[in-house]
Amino acid sequence: GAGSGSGATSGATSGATRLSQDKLMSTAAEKVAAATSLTPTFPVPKAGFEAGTGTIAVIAGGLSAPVHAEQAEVMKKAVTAAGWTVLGPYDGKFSPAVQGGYIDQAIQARANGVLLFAVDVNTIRAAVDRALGAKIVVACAMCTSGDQARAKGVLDVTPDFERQGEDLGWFIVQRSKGAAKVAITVEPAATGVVARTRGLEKVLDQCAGCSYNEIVIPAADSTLPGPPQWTAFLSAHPSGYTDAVAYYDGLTTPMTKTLRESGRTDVTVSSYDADPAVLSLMAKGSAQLGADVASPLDFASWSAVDLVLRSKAGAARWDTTNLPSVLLTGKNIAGFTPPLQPAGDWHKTFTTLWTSS
Amino acid sequence: MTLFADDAATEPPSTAPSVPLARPAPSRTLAQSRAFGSSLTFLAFLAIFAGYSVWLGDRFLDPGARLLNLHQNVPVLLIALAAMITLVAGKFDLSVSSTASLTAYLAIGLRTEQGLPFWAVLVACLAVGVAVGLVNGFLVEYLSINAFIATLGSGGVILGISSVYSGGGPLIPSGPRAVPGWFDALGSFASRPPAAVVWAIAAVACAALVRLLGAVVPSRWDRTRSLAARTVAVAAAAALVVVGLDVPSWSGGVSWLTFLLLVVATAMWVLLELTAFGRGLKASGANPEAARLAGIHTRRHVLGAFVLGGVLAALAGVILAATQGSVAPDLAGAFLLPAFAAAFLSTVVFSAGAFTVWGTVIGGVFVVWVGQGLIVGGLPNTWTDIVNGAVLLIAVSLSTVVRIARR
Amino acid sequence: MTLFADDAATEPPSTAPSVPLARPAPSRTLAQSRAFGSSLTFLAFLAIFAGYSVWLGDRFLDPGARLLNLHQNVPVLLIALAAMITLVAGKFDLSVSSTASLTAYLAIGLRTEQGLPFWAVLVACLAVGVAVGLVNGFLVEYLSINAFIATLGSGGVILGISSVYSGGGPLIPSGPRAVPGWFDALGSFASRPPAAVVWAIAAVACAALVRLLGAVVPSRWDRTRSLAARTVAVAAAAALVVVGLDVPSWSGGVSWLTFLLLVVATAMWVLLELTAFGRGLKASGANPEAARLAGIHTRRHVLGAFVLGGVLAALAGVILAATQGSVAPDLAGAFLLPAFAAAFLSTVVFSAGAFTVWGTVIGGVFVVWVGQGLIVGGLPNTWTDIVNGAVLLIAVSLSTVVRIARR
Amino acid sequence: MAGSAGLAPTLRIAGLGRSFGRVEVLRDIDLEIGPGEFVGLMGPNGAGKSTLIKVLDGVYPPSAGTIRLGAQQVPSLGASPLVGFIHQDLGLIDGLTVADNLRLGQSPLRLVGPVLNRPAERAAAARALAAVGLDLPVTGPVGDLSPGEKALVAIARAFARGARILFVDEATSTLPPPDAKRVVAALRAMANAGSTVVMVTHKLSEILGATGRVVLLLDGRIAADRSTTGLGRAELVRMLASHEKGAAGPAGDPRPGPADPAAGGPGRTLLRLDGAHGGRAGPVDLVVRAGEVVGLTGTPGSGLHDVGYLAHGSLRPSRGTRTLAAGVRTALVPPHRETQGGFPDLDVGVNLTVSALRRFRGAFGLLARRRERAEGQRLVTRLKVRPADVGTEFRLLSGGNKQKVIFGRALLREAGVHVLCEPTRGVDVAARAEIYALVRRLPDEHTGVLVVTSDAEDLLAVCDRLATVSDGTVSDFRPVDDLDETALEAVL
Ligand SMILES: Nc1ncnc2c1ncn2[C@@H]1O[C@H](COP(=O)(O)OP(=O)(O)OP(=O)(O)O)[C@@H](O)[C@H]1O
Ligand SMILES: Nc1ncnc2c1ncn2[C@@H]1O[C@H](COP(=O)(O)OP(=O)(O)OP(=O)(O)O)[C@@H](O)[C@H]1O
Ligand SMILES: [Mg+2]
Ligand SMILES: [Mg+2]
Repeated sequence: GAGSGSGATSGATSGATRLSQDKLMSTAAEKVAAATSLTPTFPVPKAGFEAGTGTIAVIAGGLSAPVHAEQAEVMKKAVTAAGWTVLGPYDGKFSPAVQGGYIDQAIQARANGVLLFAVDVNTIRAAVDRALGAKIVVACAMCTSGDQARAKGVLDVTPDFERQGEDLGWFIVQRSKGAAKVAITVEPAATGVVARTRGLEKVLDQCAGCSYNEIVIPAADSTLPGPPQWTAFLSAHPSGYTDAVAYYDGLTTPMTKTLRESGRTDVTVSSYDADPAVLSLMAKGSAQLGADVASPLDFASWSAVDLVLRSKAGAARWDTTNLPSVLLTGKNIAGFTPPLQPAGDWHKTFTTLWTSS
Repeated sequence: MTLFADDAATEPPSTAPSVPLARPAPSRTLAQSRAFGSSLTFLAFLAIFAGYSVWLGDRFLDPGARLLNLHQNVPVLLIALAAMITLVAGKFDLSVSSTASLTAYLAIGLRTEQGLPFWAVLVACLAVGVAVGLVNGFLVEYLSINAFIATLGSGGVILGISSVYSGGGPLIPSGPRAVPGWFDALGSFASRPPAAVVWAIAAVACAALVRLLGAVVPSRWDRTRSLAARTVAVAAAAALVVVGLDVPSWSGGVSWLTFLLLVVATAMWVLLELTAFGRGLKASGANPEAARLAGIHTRRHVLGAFVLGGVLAALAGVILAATQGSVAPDLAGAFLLPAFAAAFLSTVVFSAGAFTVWGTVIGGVFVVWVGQGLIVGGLPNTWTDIVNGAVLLIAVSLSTVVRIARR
Repeated sequence: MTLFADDAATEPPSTAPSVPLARPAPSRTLAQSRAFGSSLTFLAFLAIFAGYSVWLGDRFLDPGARLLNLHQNVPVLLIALAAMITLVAGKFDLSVSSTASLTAYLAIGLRTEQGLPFWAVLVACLAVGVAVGLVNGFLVEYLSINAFIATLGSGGVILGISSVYSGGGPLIPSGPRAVPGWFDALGSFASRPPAAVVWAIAAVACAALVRLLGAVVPSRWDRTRSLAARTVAVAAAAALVVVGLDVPSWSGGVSWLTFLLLVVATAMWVLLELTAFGRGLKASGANPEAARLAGIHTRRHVLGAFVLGGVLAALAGVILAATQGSVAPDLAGAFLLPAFAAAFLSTVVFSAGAFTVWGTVIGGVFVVWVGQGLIVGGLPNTWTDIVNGAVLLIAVSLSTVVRIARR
Repeated sequence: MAGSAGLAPTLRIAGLGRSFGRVEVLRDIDLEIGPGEFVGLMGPNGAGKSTLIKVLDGVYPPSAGTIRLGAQQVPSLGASPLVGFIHQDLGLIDGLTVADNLRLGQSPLRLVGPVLNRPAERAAAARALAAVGLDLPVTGPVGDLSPGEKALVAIARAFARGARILFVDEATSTLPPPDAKRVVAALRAMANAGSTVVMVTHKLSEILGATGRVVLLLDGRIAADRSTTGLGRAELVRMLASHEKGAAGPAGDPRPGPADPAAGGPGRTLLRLDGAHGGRAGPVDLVVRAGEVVGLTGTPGSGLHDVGYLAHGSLRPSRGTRTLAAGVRTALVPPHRETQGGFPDLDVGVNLTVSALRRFRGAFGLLARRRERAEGQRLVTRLKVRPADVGTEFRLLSGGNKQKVIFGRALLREAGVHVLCEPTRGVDVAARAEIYALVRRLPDEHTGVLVVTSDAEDLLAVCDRLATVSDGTVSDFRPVDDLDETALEAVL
């Protein structure tokens, strides 16, 4: 696990070089400018192929999370558009045991592919191995499955989570003029969170005037009032912190709420996922919110479907592990219309590719 | 008392040496040791907090932060009270958290989606609580289904209704039909009743304490002397607390929600301890058959407990919506076990076996505080579960261990 | 039986008029209606499945898929059995799922991180189960803490230990110290015992059925006739099932895990129904005071139930690790409520009030199948909770409704 | 043990004492009981009889004193296979079958390994039942048995375990006379065969008829210990009464004079059952009028108590009608006090007032708890409940004291119709007289009483007219004046 205690303040670890103040600020400005561009370039597959027919099981991490429910439907729509049959969408209930169970059911039903949305395939290793062993294509949208799983054949369709953490890091450095003290919430059980945290800390390590603390908030505790770890952290540190990072937007709302209720105005919360509620607050100019990172969810879901179809048809695959993302701040939020997606009718692009050989 | 009007006449003189109501000495000691034994868990918690205060100082003894914990846990505690009232009736109600999740949706959705006036929304939410209670009570009392499985099933249905209503997604109020400002403000820790109200409550609490102490004062003291002694004692204790713990700064920290909780708990305490319904409920829980034969309508009482539990859970959901401002699926799901833990803690915090209102509230808050102290003290996060669990066990076992040792 | 050797001598003629106290027909009818009433829930489930079969055809009546459901739910069912055994003893054990989560970590971690030989890993996991059971039993029986709160607390501690052990993150086996291949294979639905074993089991089950039917055959039939009749009946029924439901294709679908579950359940059934320990346990659960006075060491029995529950939960965790191949925090946490639902279902599936082994297994599987049918049938996801809950309630209430109507 | 099958070892108890907290329940108990003795243990409610037996069983360790079995000093008798105990609540488990109950605590008969030999166990169970003259299907749950059958099953269990010394705590108090007689006769036979039997009872006839020696326990001390040979009923009563000041008057004569109903005899009809069916009773025609005490008796299984429930209203008639005069309440003393009576964990005060809470409504409809407690305390004192404290938890009371509290609860309700089922079950001689006096005083122009009992003494002592119940139907009523006990038995 990556978790250290909430008390552990990290300085520059593993020989990260610290930049001079000038260099730091110019790099930050540069990185933030690049990350906040609202028109990033999307990788687009070129070669067409005949999709044929087949069956895909769609399994979401947990349908109780709105994003998962929404993307499961998007995946279903994409699969149907390709003329394939959908099993599911299945509700993974955020439980590896349940998620693995549905993969086994897909094997039993002789599906051709399994589409996962934000599932950590490492926690369902055995079921994934069984699926791959049965020649079933496993694609995972919004996942960092790791080199080992990818080598075995798991197809990730995702922005670079570590890069997202870095982007947020540079934003915080810039915002604080190189003097940030950051409380970083982590959930060591979630690989995506771990990767984002890694990127974030990598940047903060280069900033001589910055420091940070990790607060471990297990997912199970994230819905408790406060959450308790955050409330306790605030009362243990009455002042000094300038920034906090919520590991997903589900935490942003309770965290800012607790800040407000303890009468704190000194901490700004940044986060990931571009939840509409958070964005609308940000658009209103809430002083408590820093930046948020938007990922191209719909596009990732369609791309995942595309990958499965391609694998089945034996067509060449394309690089889907580095989809773009956008850093949203108070400055560019007005120009942003969710979701983050390529310009033009990109759905059409895909459906055309699937019917041309 | 027609029956006993002629007692004096018919009673053989030897048995009527005008026995005073004072209890004989031996049972007195029994009662006292019982009172002490049953407050041991409470004392154990206080000892833990004293330890924290020495260790963490102001970082733990921060009135604002501790009252914020209380404020934030009002929905959990209301659900705990909902669970407690059915436990008093000898039944389980596992549907309380689902009911809260459902009414949380309705509280915001009926206004923003269906456009009902807000008073109608509140009425509808409480009506849902009543309906849930009626259904549960019907299943358990009239169809004789085991309460555990009945409420597990009905909880599933209720949760399902909330996900059908919401389409499985969250609900974020926006647009013209916003919830009223006071509702949003209600959820905020910063919105507080006038300090006078708080002080009035404190005064009432002190008066109650004076009265309760009546059981402790030596019975040979006359009425005036006893009253004076008690008043002085309570006033001194109150002064000590006020000055020592800097209460004026706390008193400003009682939010409307906390106030609401206190009002609800007081009402429930009155209901349970001072009304015939409460008495009948306890009897029905203790021995339903005997209660029925003693002329108590046990079914109606248990049904009443379920309805009350449903209403409290519904209230918790509404308040949850107020504190969150938006609603996500099964918002209150994670509250189920903490709520039951608080309810069961009440059987040892202030009593020796019975579920109590104040035990539930205080037990629930104490557990939160214990956890907060650990985190503030910098205990690595991975350890909190262990220490939390261990503290719970130790606090609970203390009272029984001492009881056993005394035998 | 020395006592009865001289019965004739010691018995006074006057006291042995052997006039039976009037026990007329009613009790016979009572027993019969009870047997029928207590299988009503079972029949209700069968009716639901019949409905599914008509509606969904082969998509529901797919032997492979249904047996896969069973295979996948082996850990849940083991946890349900763990919960059931303590319920028989009249106690709650809420720590079962935490224990399973812990041993899931240990099963993989002790091998890949600490490098223990795998047999030692298994021994350690079961030892953890024993230890957990001993602690729970001690808290509940020797410190007299309410089992609900005691196991809530100990469950927290156990979960905490697993998070300290794992650092709060998942554990993904890799590198040279991999778990043995057979362990990985054990979790797979594709690894199955020889078909002969399955058929042998089926034969034993039929034999048991023949024996059980003995209670139904008119008592005036002589032994041979009765035996013949029963054998023919069971053989006919078996043939019907085999042909009608295409059993040969099913029989190949019994995985090692399913087999293990059947073995464990059979052993538990023998323990509960056919050993002195089981009888003592039921007595302790039904009336601890009377059991103690009858000379049963209730404490040891209840302790034994907790230990057995702990071991079963530990086994569930190990198997969970095998099916998952890796471990995430509180892997088994979501199993707690379904497990208890299965255990409570057993009180209505095959009996009128008592917890039973086969009722737990079958109740648990049936609930899963009901849910699967809904998913297969394409019920929108938001509706599954409602229908699942409603089906549970209806199935359970049927038996009581009919019982009431019969009065 | 085949060789010594006949004789039980001698039991010697010296200086035995037991306290709960500061309450000394037993002190300085010295007893020596030889083989073949049949000892009756008597004493008022709360004297410590049950506690003595529980101490001997090892349920509570003694605070002082020694116990010797034969030559050997033992911590308690519970562990010895030679000693059997039947406690006041019989200790059977309702949910288990008769066979299982009979095998509880015995070394199991095994087939292979730990697996039990069920058929052999059933056979052994049937034999054990036959030894006490009982013929029941052993595979049915004990919960379905009548109290009489349960008592015999409990005794059969003790014998089957090979007990040579048997302690029986009020096993007969819940039994109708014919069953009680059978139980006592079975015990007598065991004593004749060389076993030792110690039986707690409040029934004088059992002491006089069956036992050879009576031990009187008072306030936890042995107040008298003598042989019953040559002891007459009057002398026994005097012996009991001489130690109980105050209760002497009524206790001296268990049959007070005939009723003295309110002037003008029975008044208006309060309750009427017309062809009512319910449970195993029916059709029942019954009238209870103001100012009278109506008695009902019957054999077990006759549906006797179901008639009581029908009259009380806790059992709704499935056919026929029940008419209650306007504004009349009913109150019930239920027949099975251990399960139907009290709220074990609530205190005596709450147990007393629970049926009469409407009387303690004060301001805003809230309970006037002070008044409630005072009233409860008054009743506790009046009924001589021990300990005389409304704050005591109900479960700590002795059996007879529980009965008094439940009786008190019915009184406090101020009902128009009192249905008293087995009102004197398990109460001592003095309390019995006290209860009779109270029942006699109940009927007036607004109040009638229905006594449903299997104890003939109750009927003779308090009833104006009585009837028997058999097969659920009520026979014709007869005035009680012209009956004595033998005539009554003829009626039954
Ligand atoms: N566990 C206990 N704690 C405190 N007091 C107790 C306990 N058990 C019994 N007592 C008290 O000891 C006294 C003797 O009770 P016991 O049951 O032995 O009476 P008894 O002679 O059997 O009376 P009865 O004829 O009514 O059955 C009673 O006053 C009872 O309240
Ligand atoms: N609910 C029942 N259904 C069928 N038989 C029963 C039931 N309850 C009791 N019995 C049988 O009736 C017989 C007598 O029971 P019991 O001694 O309680 O009768 P009773 O006291 O005369 O009647 P009651 O208490 O109903 O007025 C027993 O053999 C018992 O098995
Ligand atoms: Mg007694
Ligand atoms: Mg009866």
